[in-house]
Amino acid sequence: MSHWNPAPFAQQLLDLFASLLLLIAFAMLSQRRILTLIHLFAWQGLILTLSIVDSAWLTHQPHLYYSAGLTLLTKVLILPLLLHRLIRRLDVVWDVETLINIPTTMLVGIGLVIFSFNLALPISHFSSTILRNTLGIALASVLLSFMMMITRRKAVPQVIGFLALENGLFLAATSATYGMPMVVELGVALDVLVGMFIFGIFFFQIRETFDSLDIRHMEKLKEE
Amino acid sequence: MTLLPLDLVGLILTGWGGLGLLGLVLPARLGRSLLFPLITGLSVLMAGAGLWALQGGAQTLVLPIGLPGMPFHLRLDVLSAFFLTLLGLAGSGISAYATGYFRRMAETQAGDFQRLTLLYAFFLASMGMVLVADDAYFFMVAWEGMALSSYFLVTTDHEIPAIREAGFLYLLMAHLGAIALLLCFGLLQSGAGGDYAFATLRHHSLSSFWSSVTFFLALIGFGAKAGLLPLHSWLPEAHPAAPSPVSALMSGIMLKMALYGLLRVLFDLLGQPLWWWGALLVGLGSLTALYGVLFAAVQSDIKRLLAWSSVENMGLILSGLGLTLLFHGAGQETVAALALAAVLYHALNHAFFKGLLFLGAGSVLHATAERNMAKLGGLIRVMPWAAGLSLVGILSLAGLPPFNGFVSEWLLLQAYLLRPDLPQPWLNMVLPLGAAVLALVGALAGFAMVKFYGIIFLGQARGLVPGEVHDIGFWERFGMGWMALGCVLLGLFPSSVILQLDTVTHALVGQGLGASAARHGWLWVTPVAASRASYSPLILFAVILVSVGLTFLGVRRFFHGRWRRAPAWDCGYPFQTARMQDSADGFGQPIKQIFESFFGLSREIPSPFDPHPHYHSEVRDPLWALCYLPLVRGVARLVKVVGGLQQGRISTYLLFSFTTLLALLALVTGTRP
Amino acid sequence: MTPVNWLLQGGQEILGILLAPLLMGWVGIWRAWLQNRRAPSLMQPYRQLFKLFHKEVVLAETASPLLRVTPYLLFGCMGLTASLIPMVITDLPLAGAVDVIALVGLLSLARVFLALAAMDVGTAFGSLGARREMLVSFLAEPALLMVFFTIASLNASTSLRFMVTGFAARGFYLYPSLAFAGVAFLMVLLAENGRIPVDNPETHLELTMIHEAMILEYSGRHLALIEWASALKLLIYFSLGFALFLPFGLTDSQQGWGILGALILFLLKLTVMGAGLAVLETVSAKQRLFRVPEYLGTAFLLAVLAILLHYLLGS
Amino acid sequence: MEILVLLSFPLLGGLWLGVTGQRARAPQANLLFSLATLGAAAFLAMRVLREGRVSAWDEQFVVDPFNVFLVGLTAFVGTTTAWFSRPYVRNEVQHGRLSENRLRLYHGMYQAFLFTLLVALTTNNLGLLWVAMEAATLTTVLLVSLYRTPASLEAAWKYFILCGVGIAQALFGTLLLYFAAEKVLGEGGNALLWTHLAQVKGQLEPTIVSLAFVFLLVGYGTKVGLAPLHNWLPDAHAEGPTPISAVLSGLLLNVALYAILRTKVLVDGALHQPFAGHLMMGFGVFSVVVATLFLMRQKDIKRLFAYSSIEHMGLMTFAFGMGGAVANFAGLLHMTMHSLTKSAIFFAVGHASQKSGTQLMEQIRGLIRTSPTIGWGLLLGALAILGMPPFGVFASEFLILTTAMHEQPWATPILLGALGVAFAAILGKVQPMVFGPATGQRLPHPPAILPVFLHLTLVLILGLYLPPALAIWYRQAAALLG
Repeated sequence: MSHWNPAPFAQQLLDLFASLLLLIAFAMLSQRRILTLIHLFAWQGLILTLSIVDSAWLTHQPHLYYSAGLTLLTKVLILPLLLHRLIRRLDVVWDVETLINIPTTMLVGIGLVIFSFNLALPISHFSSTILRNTLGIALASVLLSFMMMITRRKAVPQVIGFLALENGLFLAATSATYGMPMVVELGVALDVLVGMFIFGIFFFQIRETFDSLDIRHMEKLKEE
Repeated sequence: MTLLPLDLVGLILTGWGGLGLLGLVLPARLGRSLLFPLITGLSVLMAGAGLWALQGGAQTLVLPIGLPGMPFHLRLDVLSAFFLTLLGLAGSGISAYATGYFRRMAETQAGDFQRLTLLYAFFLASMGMVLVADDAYFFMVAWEGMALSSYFLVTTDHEIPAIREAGFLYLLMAHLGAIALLLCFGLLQSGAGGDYAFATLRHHSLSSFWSSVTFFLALIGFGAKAGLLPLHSWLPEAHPAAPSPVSALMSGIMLKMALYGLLRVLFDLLGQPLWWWGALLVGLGSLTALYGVLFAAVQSDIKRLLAWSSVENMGLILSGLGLTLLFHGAGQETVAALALAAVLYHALNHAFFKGLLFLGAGSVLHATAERNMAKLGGLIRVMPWAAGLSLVGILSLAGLPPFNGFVSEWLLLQAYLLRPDLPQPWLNMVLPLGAAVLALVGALAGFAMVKFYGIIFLGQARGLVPGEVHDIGFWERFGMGWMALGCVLLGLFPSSVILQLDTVTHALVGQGLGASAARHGWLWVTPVAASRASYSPLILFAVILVSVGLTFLGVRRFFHGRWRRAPAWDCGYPFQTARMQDSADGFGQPIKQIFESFFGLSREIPSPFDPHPHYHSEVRDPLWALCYLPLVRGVARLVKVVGGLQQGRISTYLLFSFTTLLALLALVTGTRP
Repeated sequence: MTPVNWLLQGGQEILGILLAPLLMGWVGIWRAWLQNRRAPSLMQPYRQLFKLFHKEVVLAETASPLLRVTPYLLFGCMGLTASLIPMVITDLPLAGAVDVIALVGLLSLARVFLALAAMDVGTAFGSLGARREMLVSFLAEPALLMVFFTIASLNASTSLRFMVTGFAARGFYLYPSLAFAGVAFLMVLLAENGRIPVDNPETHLELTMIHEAMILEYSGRHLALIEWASALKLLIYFSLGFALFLPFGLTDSQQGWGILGALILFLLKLTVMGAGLAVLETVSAKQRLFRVPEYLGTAFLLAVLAILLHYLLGS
Repeated sequence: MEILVLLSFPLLGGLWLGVTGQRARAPQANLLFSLATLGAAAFLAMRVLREGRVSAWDEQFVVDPFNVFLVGLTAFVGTTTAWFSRPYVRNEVQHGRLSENRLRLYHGMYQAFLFTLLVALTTNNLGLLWVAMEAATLTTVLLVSLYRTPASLEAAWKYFILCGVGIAQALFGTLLLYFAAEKVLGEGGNALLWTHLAQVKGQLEPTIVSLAFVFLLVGYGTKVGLAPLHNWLPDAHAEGPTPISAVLSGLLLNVALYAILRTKVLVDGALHQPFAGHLMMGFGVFSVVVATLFLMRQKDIKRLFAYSSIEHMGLMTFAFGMGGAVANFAGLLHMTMHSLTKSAIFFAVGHASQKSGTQLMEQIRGLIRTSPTIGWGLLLGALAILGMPPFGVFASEFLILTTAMHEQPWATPILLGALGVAFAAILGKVQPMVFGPATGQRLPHPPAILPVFLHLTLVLILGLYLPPALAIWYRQAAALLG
């Protein structure tokens, strides 16, 4: 830990990235258009990558660079592209209907942010890493993405919510703990990719079967 | 190596199990003439082993199987020995009968017969295991094994919807009872270490509150098996549904297992009883008896009538048990011993006469394939053996001297009448009511039995009797004869029986009747003192014989013996048919009328102008609607409410997950030090 | 237990058997008088029995042996019962073998056989009679038992002998519970013997008869035995009533004078009470069949009340 | 070494069948690979019994008495299910419900699923455990939608989304655990190795660990099927092919619970108070109650037994939550019994519904008359799962309930009441199916009856006699759980 000079700047930058991620999470929560959602998701990935690079540089953890590369590859390039192509092929560039109206969602979201900051506060005290402040933000963006999954009616936004949730997790992984061991990280990346692949299969199957990607069609299995 | 009774019992139980397994693999043709006689033989042996063990002290054995740290404990003491004797004695008659009864089944449905042999033998063996089990786990295994094997036996004819329902209800109630028992044993053990052996439970005492809770649980658990009000609903459905020898086993023997369980828990494991337990049992038992006999009197299904009568008898037995508890709690051991002897005696008697009657009903069923009494009649002329032997059964059940039913009811009445000096003055006043109920129940049982016998065996055949009705064969005769002989002997030699019961009453309440009851020789029963009460059935029987004989001889001597046959007098109405006799419904009609508010009665009475008059009346158990339906509806309502959790929308599911997470997180932050 | 005791017991049985038709005749005379009819002779029942015994028995074609056994059984049981009740002396050798509960059992055994035999032929009337008989008995029997229990509790014994001597030993005492028990007993007596208001022994109207319906199929000596047995039953109930409620005069000794005195007193009681029964029957009316349970229920409750009263008052 | 051999068989099997799974011999190959896995598991188990803990690949994989027992169970049920699946898929192909392509997917994924389960069980790395759990979802999700009916798609979608979100939370929990651990163990791979964590569990930061446990419990609890996180479970069980329902119920749920248990040990060590236990008991009791109430209203036979699985997982969770030697022992025993019994039931159910051509219970009637073995298998299995002695489920329930009686008396009446309701519900629905006049058709391929009765016999024997070796093994495993 001899490079102390640029550290404060890098630290502030990291906080900034984290805040940006949170902002994007809010934006996604309030976004109605599906295409914008995908763009926002790509942006989120990009900022995540930047923040990982930043923390890698800050902490001299070489494997974090690999992580950053992986993130860039999957979250910024492959997945948005895949999603893009998917919605074009499925012709589903519609507006997103939400179950709860957006102002209410935002209000609840703010509540969630406060809650998760409060939750993370004592943890940060124990942290030995310099990246501790971001844990609260990561938790908040996880919860916000979770919220988004709950409020969306269509399959694609739900999946985007799911992916955004994983972004939040990545943020937590890289910022709070310098990343997981490499084996784990590779495994996680593989799972995400396979998951996405399966999502793709599902979209087609759902579309084929129900003529729509509206998950309201999929409320048949229940206790009557 | 010396053979101990317990070893013998263990061998017999294994033998039964082995025969059952053999029955599954042996061809039915071979099994039918081999297995049931062997089972019968083992039953006789079991009776011998029981009698042998009745003389001595307790023996224990630990088997190397079971749960780790909880091996199966076996113990044979006098209480078990008594019930093993009962099992063996009644079981041998029933099994002998079964040899003949299932013969036809072995020929036509070989697979069913093989399965039945297995279950029958397992049923016997599991009852034996209940009696020798000496730890809670083994007891529960045996207890539920008994329920399970009898459930499969009950559902032998599962093509009939009513039988399926009866089987379901039966197993459900049995299982609910078992759950109560599990709780009961858990409470008995609570805090005594990890061991569930009865030896541990025995030395562990509970506070009066917890022992009362335990008592309640035992009452529910065993009461559900015994058909105690209001847990009786399954009994009149399930017992008749089984093949008749199995009904006989269930009513005659299995119900006594409930009595055994209660005795075991109340007198052996639980410690000093509280007085109001006894009061509760007397009340519930008397109510059950009354309820059972009333419903028995209005049934028109042969076996259902007998099953309701079993409810009645178990009620009597349990009220006697309540008396025992009352007196035992008050320290009046002599009276307690009297009541207990009455209880045990009646249990034995009931095994015999109810077994006999179910076998008789089975013979009728086999011969006519008809369970509805309204279509039977006049069978005494075509089935003299079955009719004659059944007559002994109904006279015993009706509690008439000199048969066995009378002896135990007499003893029970004596227990009621021996002026008790209980510390609760109001109980002293209320107890005679129990005697009144007992008297009423006895008389109503007479009514039910006259109806049973009169409608089925006497009169003229109503409706069609299909094919040639044949009388019972050798094995059936043997089995029924065995049971009838039991009824007669138990009725004629009460003091010898009481002497045998002595060790049991000594073990449970610390007093015996033997010394006083047989003081005046084996001819006489004098439970307390000759000036209090005495009874000698053998003398009574002899003088009845002499008296009737003298009458007969006198009439023969002084008058001629001419007679001739003629048509029955038709009261001037020449178009009488057999259908104008009282039907079962008609015979029970007065009881229905008198206790109308008691029965959930629904009736259709034809109007005088109806061209096709149709009469229909149905008696339902009002307790069903009162106790069970609300419970079922309550659960259904709860189910409906909970059903809302699963309404198919993924967002809602996610929301559940989300709120659970948030709630737990809030909990963690909230409880953070 | 000396041979004399046995002799006396046998004598009592014979006495009962012989007296029973006489009692019937006596009650019949009184009824006739009270109804302004000319009375038959006191000996009329004997003549009837004699005639019946000589007649040929006509059995229904569907009758089973049960029908033929029953009259003997019935008569035997009733005769035996008569011998068990202390009519004249209390120290009977058989008294130890049969206490009051067994006595009720014995009566009930006879009744069950009668009812079964009634159902045997398979006519509409037989089963009707059996059903009604059992209906009456299922309430009357417990009532009778409760009456006995009241007295048994008073004397701490269910043995007839000790019940009777117990009173004698304690001397005269007014027992309130006995009053209830007495009324109940009287009601049971009427019901059990097929008297008005429950049954009319002289009726042959099918709709109302109970006892008569049961014995429609009997003829000849069988009928004679049954009629005789029912006469015996009336006597049994009378003497039971005397022994329990009017025990004065009963003797424990075996000396001739005591026995003679007791016998005379017994006959006197019979004379008075027989007439009383006739009066009672004349002033009351036959009830509808479904009033009978109410009537007998009252008797049962009275008897229960008696026993409760006993425990309540301690007397 | 044995561990790697063990893992290689299903991996190879998955690859091989992924290519050739459509061939006529594929079902046999599937069985063979499973058998090989079983053999390897047996070898491994013997070695662990002899030598204690075995590790491989830098302690990334560790097998101790606790997980070796689950490895054995998994390999065993995996094999018998493969056995059962042989005639099952052939019948399905005959009925035209499966195409060749799907058959390849099915067989490949089946082995892959076993592979992920075994990885999850044997790995020492909590991160890898997470990866394997996620992979287990991924391998089965396409199997759930194998029939491509609207309902199966819906079920698979719900399964995927709910378990995906759940597992994401578990990842967050794992992260927090790592966060807490690296302060003690330093950075790097060791901080996620369970054996290392277990050694220093007393020094872990309680606040973080308790938070981590919440996330892990909700995450893996979703896969266990704890109410109210259970909603994917009945759908997925009902709509997938029956062999998959059998392994989901019999194996996947166990492995998920295993994951929770591993973390519970750490949390208990860090917290010095029964926080984790209390949460688990709460979830357990709630799941039991909710599941039994749902049992009453089921119409679909596989949904019925899916809810029954929830009920039993709840009971196990409760038992492990109570902790202590007896309760842990009972929980492990119950896990075994439930796996064996439930998979046997699903085998019978599979054939029964194939015969009747429906999963609706009211249309399945008289099984004992049409095919006695299936009928008796179903009835006995149902009675066993309902806790009827002498079947082994009763033994474990007896232990759990009696322990609960003095450890947690409040829970006992609730649990017993729920068990009573469950009994009424399941027996009331199963009995009309097996008894009564017959319906149904003959199957082109004779059903595999042996697995059903093999399982039931095992359950029966274990209910009456637990071999000492097995008992010692269970005890060791229970001791590892604290």
